[in-house]
Amino acid sequence: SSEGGDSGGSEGYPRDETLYTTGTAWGPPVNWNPIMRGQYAVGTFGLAYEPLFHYDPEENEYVHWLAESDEWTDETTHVITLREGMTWSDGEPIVAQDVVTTIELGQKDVSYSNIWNFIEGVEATGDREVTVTFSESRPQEWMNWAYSNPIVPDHIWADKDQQQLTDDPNEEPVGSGPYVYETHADDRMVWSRNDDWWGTEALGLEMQPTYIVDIVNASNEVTMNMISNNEVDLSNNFLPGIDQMIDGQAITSYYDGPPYMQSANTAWLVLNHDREPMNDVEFRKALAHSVDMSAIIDGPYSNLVEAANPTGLLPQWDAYIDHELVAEEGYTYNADEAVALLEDAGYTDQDGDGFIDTPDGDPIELTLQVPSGWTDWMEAARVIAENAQEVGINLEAEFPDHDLLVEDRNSGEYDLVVNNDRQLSNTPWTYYDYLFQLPLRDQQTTVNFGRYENEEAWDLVEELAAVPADDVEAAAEITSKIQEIQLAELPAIPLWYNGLWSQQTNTTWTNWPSDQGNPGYATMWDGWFELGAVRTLAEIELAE
Amino acid sequence: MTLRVNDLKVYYQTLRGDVHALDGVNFDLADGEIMGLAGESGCGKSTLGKSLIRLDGRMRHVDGTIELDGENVPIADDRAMNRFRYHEISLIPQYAMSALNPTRKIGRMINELLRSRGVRPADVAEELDRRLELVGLDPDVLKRFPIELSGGMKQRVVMVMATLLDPSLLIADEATSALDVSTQRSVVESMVEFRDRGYVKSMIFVTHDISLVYQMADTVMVMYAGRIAEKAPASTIINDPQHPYTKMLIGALPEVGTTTEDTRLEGIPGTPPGLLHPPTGCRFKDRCPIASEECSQTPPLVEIEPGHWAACWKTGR
Amino acid sequence: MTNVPATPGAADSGAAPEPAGERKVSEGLHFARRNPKLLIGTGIVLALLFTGLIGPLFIDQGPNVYVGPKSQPPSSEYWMGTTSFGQDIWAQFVYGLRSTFLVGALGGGIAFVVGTAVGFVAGFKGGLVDELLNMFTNVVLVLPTLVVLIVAVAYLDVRGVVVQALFIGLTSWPWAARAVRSQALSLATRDYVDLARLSGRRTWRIITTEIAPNMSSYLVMSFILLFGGAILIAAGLDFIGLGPANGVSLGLMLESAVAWSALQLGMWWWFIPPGAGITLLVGSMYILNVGLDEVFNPKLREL
Amino acid sequence: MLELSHVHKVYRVGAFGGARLRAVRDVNLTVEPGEVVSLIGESGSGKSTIGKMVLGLTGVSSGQILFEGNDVSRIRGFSAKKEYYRRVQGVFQDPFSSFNPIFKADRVFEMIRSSYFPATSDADWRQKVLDAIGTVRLDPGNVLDKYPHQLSGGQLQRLLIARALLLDIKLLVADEIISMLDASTRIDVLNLLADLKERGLGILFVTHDLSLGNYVSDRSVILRKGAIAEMGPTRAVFENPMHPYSRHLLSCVPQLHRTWTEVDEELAANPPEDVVLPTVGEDDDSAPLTEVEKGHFVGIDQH
Amino acid sequence: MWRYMGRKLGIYGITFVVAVTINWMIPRFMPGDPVSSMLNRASVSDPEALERMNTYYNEVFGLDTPLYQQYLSFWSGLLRGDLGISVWLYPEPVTDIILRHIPFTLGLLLPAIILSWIVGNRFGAFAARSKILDNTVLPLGYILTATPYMWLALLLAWALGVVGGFFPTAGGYSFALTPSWSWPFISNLLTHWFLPFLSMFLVALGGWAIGMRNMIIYELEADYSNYLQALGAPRRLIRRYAFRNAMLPQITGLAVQLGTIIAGALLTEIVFNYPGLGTLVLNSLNNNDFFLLQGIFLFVVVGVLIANFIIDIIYVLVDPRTRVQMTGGAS
Ligand SMILES: Nc1ncnc2c1ncn2[C@@H]1O[C@H](COP(=O)(O)OP(=O)(O)OP(=O)(O)O)[C@@H](O)[C@H]1O
Ligand SMILES: Nc1ncnc2c1ncn2[C@@H]1O[C@H](COP(=O)(O)OP(=O)(O)OP(=O)(O)O)[C@@H](O)[C@H]1O
Ligand SMILES: [Mg+2]
Ligand SMILES: [Mg+2]
Ligand code: NI
Repeated sequence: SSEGGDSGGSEGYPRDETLYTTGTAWGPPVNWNPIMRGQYAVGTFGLAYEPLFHYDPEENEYVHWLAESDEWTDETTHVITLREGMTWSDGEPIVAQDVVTTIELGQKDVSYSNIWNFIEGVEATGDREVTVTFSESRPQEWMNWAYSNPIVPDHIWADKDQQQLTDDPNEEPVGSGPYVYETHADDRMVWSRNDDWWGTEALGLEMQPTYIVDIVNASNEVTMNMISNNEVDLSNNFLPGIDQMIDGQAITSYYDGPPYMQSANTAWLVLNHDREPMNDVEFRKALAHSVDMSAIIDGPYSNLVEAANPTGLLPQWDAYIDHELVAEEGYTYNADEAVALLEDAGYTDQDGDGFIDTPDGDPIELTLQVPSGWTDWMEAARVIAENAQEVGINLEAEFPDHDLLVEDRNSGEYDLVVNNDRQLSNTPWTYYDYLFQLPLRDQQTTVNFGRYENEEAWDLVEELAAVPADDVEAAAEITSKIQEIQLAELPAIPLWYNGLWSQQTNTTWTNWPSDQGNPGYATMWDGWFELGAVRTLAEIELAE
Repeated sequence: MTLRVNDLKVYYQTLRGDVHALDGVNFDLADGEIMGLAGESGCGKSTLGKSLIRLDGRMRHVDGTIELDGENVPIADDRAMNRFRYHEISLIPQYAMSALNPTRKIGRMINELLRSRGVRPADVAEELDRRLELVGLDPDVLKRFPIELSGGMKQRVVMVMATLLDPSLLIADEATSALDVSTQRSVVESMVEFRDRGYVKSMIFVTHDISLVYQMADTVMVMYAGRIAEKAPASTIINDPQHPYTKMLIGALPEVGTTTEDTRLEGIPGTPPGLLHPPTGCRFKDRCPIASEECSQTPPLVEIEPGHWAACWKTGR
Repeated sequence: MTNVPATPGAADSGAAPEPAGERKVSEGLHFARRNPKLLIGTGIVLALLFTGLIGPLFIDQGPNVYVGPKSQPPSSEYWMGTTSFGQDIWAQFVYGLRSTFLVGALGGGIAFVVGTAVGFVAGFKGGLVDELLNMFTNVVLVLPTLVVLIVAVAYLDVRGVVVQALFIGLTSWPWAARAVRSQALSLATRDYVDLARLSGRRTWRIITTEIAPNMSSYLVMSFILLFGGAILIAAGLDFIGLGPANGVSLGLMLESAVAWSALQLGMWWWFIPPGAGITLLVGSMYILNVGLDEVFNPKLREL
Repeated sequence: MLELSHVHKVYRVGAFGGARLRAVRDVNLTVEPGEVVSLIGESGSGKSTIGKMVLGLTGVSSGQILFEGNDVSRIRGFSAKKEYYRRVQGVFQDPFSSFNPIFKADRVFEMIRSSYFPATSDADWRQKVLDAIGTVRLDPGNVLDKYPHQLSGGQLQRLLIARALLLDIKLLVADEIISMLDASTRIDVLNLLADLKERGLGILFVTHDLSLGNYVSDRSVILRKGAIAEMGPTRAVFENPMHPYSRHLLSCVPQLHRTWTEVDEELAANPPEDVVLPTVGEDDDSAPLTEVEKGHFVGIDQH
Repeated sequence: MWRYMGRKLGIYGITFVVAVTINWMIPRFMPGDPVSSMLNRASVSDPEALERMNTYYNEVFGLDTPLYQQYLSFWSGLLRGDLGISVWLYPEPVTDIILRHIPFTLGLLLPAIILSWIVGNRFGAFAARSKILDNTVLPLGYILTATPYMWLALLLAWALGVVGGFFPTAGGYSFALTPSWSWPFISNLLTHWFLPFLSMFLVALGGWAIGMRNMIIYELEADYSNYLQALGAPRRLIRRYAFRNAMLPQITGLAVQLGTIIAGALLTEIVFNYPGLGTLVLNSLNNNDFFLLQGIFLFVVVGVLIANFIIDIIYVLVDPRTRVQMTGGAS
């Protein structure tokens, strides 16, 4: 990889043409391969490569992006038409074959190979028209792919073999998006504006910064310092204590007051159903009642997050929440209730050590694991453990190494963990898939870490997957049924909504998204450009 | 008269009090005289040597004066003494093996020393080479590091260096004790040679080996417990000692040739008194076979015959 | 952080330890009593030790419990203020001192035992044994301790104070071994050692009863240096997140102060005490060591 | 009683033991009961090394040391060594370093007791010690229960001899036992050796001082660079030195009643007759002796 | 002389082999599986794809052969300069990543070591001059060496960076600049370099000052000093000799201290987020990139060995005593 570019130069990037961002990249940019999910440089997907659709969570609707229009000709056929006159950054036109190639890459070993479980075939039925046929109708899952995966140019990617697909760093990314690669160094990634971007005309989006310098995340204190010195415009990392710096003027976030941040995902308390007493719903309920969320939110998070809804669904998914049901069946912090629940279910202290034992009289000793070094979670875990001890559950917080935790979690060798792997998306199906997916495997690598088995719930989730992508009502009907089971069974306990950490300085760039009638997302996180964050780059304005 | 020491008292300061290492020492050293200074370990020989050139941190000049060539030597005044050091009074230390800076070439070190004492090295360079040759050293040694020389060579280098400015008084403190007999002999002979050539005017040769003293010294002074017991020409001390201590000391020396079968020599019973709280009167009285009443008074050092001094009530009457 | 260049003189070129007879002992006491370095050093170390031992008894909540208002500067109630979550920094400090002493004593102790054992055996046995041990020592000596520790500890699942101390101890002994070896080497040529052999004494008894007591002051000083070194290494490990996962230590306090932006938020009371505690403790140990050196080493007494 | 035959000792010296140093070369000598054999030579001539080999404190490179017919260098095992020391003991050069300065001087007796007489009762033992102390003509009141620094060198040296006498020894190795003593005290120690000799003890007396060697010994061995230059009855060696080296050495000894000049003149006046010295080849490391008169040998000439 | 160097090289060779072996052993004998940890982050949902990728990476990282073969191929890779491929920065070779960071670490280390050594020695020699100086400089020196590197770095960052605002507290150079040989860039580089340098310099300085002070006292008590005094040589000359002779052990001290100073550099870099090996260590730790971590380990070890060897040579050159002993010219 090379250092130094030809522009920018020693005089640097003019401050008023450059947007400095940080908090997303956790390591030097080494890779611009959009197929290598999770490894590529910040902006590779979103700034350089783009998907067919965007999804607007506020409006709960899909936005055509590279696609000009789309149509389900029947339940298993999706016809997508591309916009006219788009070109790749190397000047080649963007055509249907590009989409076909991209989808067909899924037949090799890439992160989205699973779509071929239900895709039957894909065909360029015109210069700009692609027809996808499905063996099984799963529009929710398909649309999830369609908005969250980049289209790559056929003329570059068609001939890559497996090795190249996974190993090629793709140093000169040829994309369709508003920015092109400028330069990079170990601690930064620099993009420069693509003035030929199709979207300027087609969407009327004029990207404001000429350069985007994304700084590799250092440490909290470094970032805090850069913020206070106006060295960075947008920071997308959790910064403890930032609430003391957000003043609504120089430093802003989405809200002026708590929780300051929009919600991005749910942190769950995952229980291992293969072990006693977590397999007992009464115990799970008691545990759920014992957690004093306000202590966590008030403590380690200093009100930067909000407590999660008992369903765990994000606020953006409000339409899918059965509020009546929640009011009836939901739970809140109530230590007495927890004690009562335990007692009723036969959990009492039989050996007199001050902690409850199983109804059979076996002592209960549980550990709650969170990765060592994840300081906010460590603090939260301590609070949860303390809360549990207060109601008589012998629960200790433990901080193993992250990898070890993942290994244990995947193989089911744990009592309790905290997890937030699933993000906001186009559909709560992703969450339910996460909670209920069956069948269980030896290794649960991405979903259902709790190894909870409920055929009925899983059937409902499968049903949800088949609901047409824009049919919210039909979907809500199914989610309500799922929630009934969820609240009765509590397979996992939703804790809080992790924020879409985002703090902006207004000295150079202003007009950031806020709750003051300026919706949107100010973030560089992977997966959020497609949720509308890329528009923010067009909407910000130079400060006076 | 080169050196005159008058009632010199030098004490060591210690935690438990003063060690009376020199407690009233009187003697004269004539021009051209080599005086051997002998005595048991701890009797103050080194202290005397050190006092004449530099008192170290714990030594305190209590009383007495020193005159060198008629000039008062301010031994208590470290600054004023500097004028005398090296130019007038010089020293061959006991530790000659380690007296040279190990990381400097010898020639360079000598030059630096000379320059610091206000002498242009070039002025004495020739003399230096000549004297090195005199003691049997190749002038090449100046280009070597001390570690490259043997003990005897170092000893000789130090000797040449110490006497380069032709001092009036040279103090050699156990300068040959660490050497093998053959080296010892040649070093000692060079010293005499130096005196003969006038490189040094007079010399105090501190040693515990009386037979060695006899080989080279004109006079011998025997010390006992911080005081002088006896001073006399070398042959007198060996053949006709007067002080009972000297007598017993000489009597305890086996010679090449004597064996236990011929004669049983006898040692001196007892040990010398501590100098922290030295006894009053004659300090030898506890070990002395002929001690009597009067020995509880300090005996004065008297000249019992010309050039022969002794401090004992029983002698010299 | 292994070793302070404080006593290279004593370690390598230093004079053999002086005999310490009855007079030496009383003389030592005499000098000890009027050596300000020794007195001040010992005073501070003891005060800190005392704080670490006794302090926790007066604190009823654990050090990580949220007891008070958040981000409070020092006050009469919270002597060292509180953290961002309202933990009592004084409580953390006191518990931290405890584990700091523990790491020092354990890590330094292990290093001391290994180092002196290797040093004695090498210096006393000589020959091939010496040659091999010496080589071994040199090998470990050249390896940069902290880097070795990072690699080793990084692979551990469970990190506790004891394991940490163990690793530190096992990597930081070589210079002590070298120093002890050179001392033992010079003592082993003393005649009384040969005499003990002639009296039918076994090697290990000679080492423990003839040689070791004669370098006791030296050993004490080595231990102190190892102790201080272990503390510094442990703090370094803690700081980069390789500390005990579930505990308090001064290094961890420093780590969490930095992680929670104490610097930017101006919470000086959070990051100054732990560092100051370490510096004070290790620094006074070093000063105590000079004091000891001056007491036991007559050459240094003047000046 | 003691017989050394073709004994060699090679040390590995230099940085990392690269070079070899031949400290003792092909030495043959005997010590009979009631005989004092002096080992005389300059510094580094290998005297102490021979002493140490006899005492089993250092190994023999090649050759044999027989004590009462048993090969000393083959003694293996701790208890065999211990038994050997019951018969053979040593006293060393520096009385001050022969005592462990932190213990009382009479601990040397205790060590003998705990190794060899564990069963002896306190009273018997005390009597034994008092006897030994009497033999060396010391006043028990003066020397018992004192620290080494409270005693004089002569006293200490005599204590060491007394210690050796506690055992039923046949051979005493006395390595420079008087060189650190004052002229006034060393004669007492020498006289003591003479007394012991009369009691039938064999003594290997190591010294660098020719006049002292001559004073007590029956036979003298002059060593040069590890090899024997001359060996024979003391009187013969001193009055009629044959080897050029011995002659040179004797001419350099400062004498009380003859100056060097007188000696030189005497020597010039009647020059000694030349002797034919044995010769060896370049690479031959043997050192043969030639018998020039009965019991009087000369060795090779080396420079 | 050559023997001596050969011997030293031998020791360093053994050290290197030991280091490499430790390095090789640790991941293989400690719990945890580096490959699965890597895949865990790739969040692959399809179990079959996961299986295939697992095999693939095991092959890439050479974890699929018998142990002895792994060991041999580890060595052969090493000798080709191949330290494997980073997991965190996949697919970049570890060597490349390290080489990119090394200039920053060296840029900090070398000036800090050399300057602190020179200044510290002068300072220590100065302290030994009088009792008052000794009583002030000495405790200061001890406090400085006892300071954990990262804490002093934090203090400086806080006082001179956050509060004072005189120096930047993070990074190797401003994010607005791209490296070039222009003055703005170099001055920017220097302002970023200064604080980390200063904190390392200060901590190391204390150690050298103390070492020197102790050494020089020994030297001033040495026989040759005494003798020069007796001959009336001025204090200046004696001090000069003592200083020079005291420097020699300090050179060896440099070798001994190297490990410590490197540790200090790593910690300091972490505090200042300086883009050298220290931050790389932290990152590889946080990302469980053991290949990178081990690569750094080897680099540091090799660096230390080379530095030790250089110091050995320097020492032999400047100290006549060792030189003479080695050439066998002893008396
Ligand atoms: N630095 C000192 N502090 C205290 N007492 C000392 C010191 N140096 C010497 N003494 C004492 O002063 C007395 C005289 O010592 P000095 O060194 O002059 O003896 P010496 O005759 O040279 O003996 P040696 O033959 O052993 O060299 C001794 O009793 C000794 O114990
Ligand atoms: N342990 C050892 N390792 C290496 N060389 C040694 C050792 N002991 C003695 N030597 C060397 O062996 C030679 C003979 O030494 P030894 O001690 O026997 O001499 P010595 O005649 O007793 O001398 P001195 O009169 O100085 O005591 C010397 O050159 C010495 O340096
Ligand atoms: Mg003396
Ligand atoms: Mg000897
Ligand atoms: Ni002698």
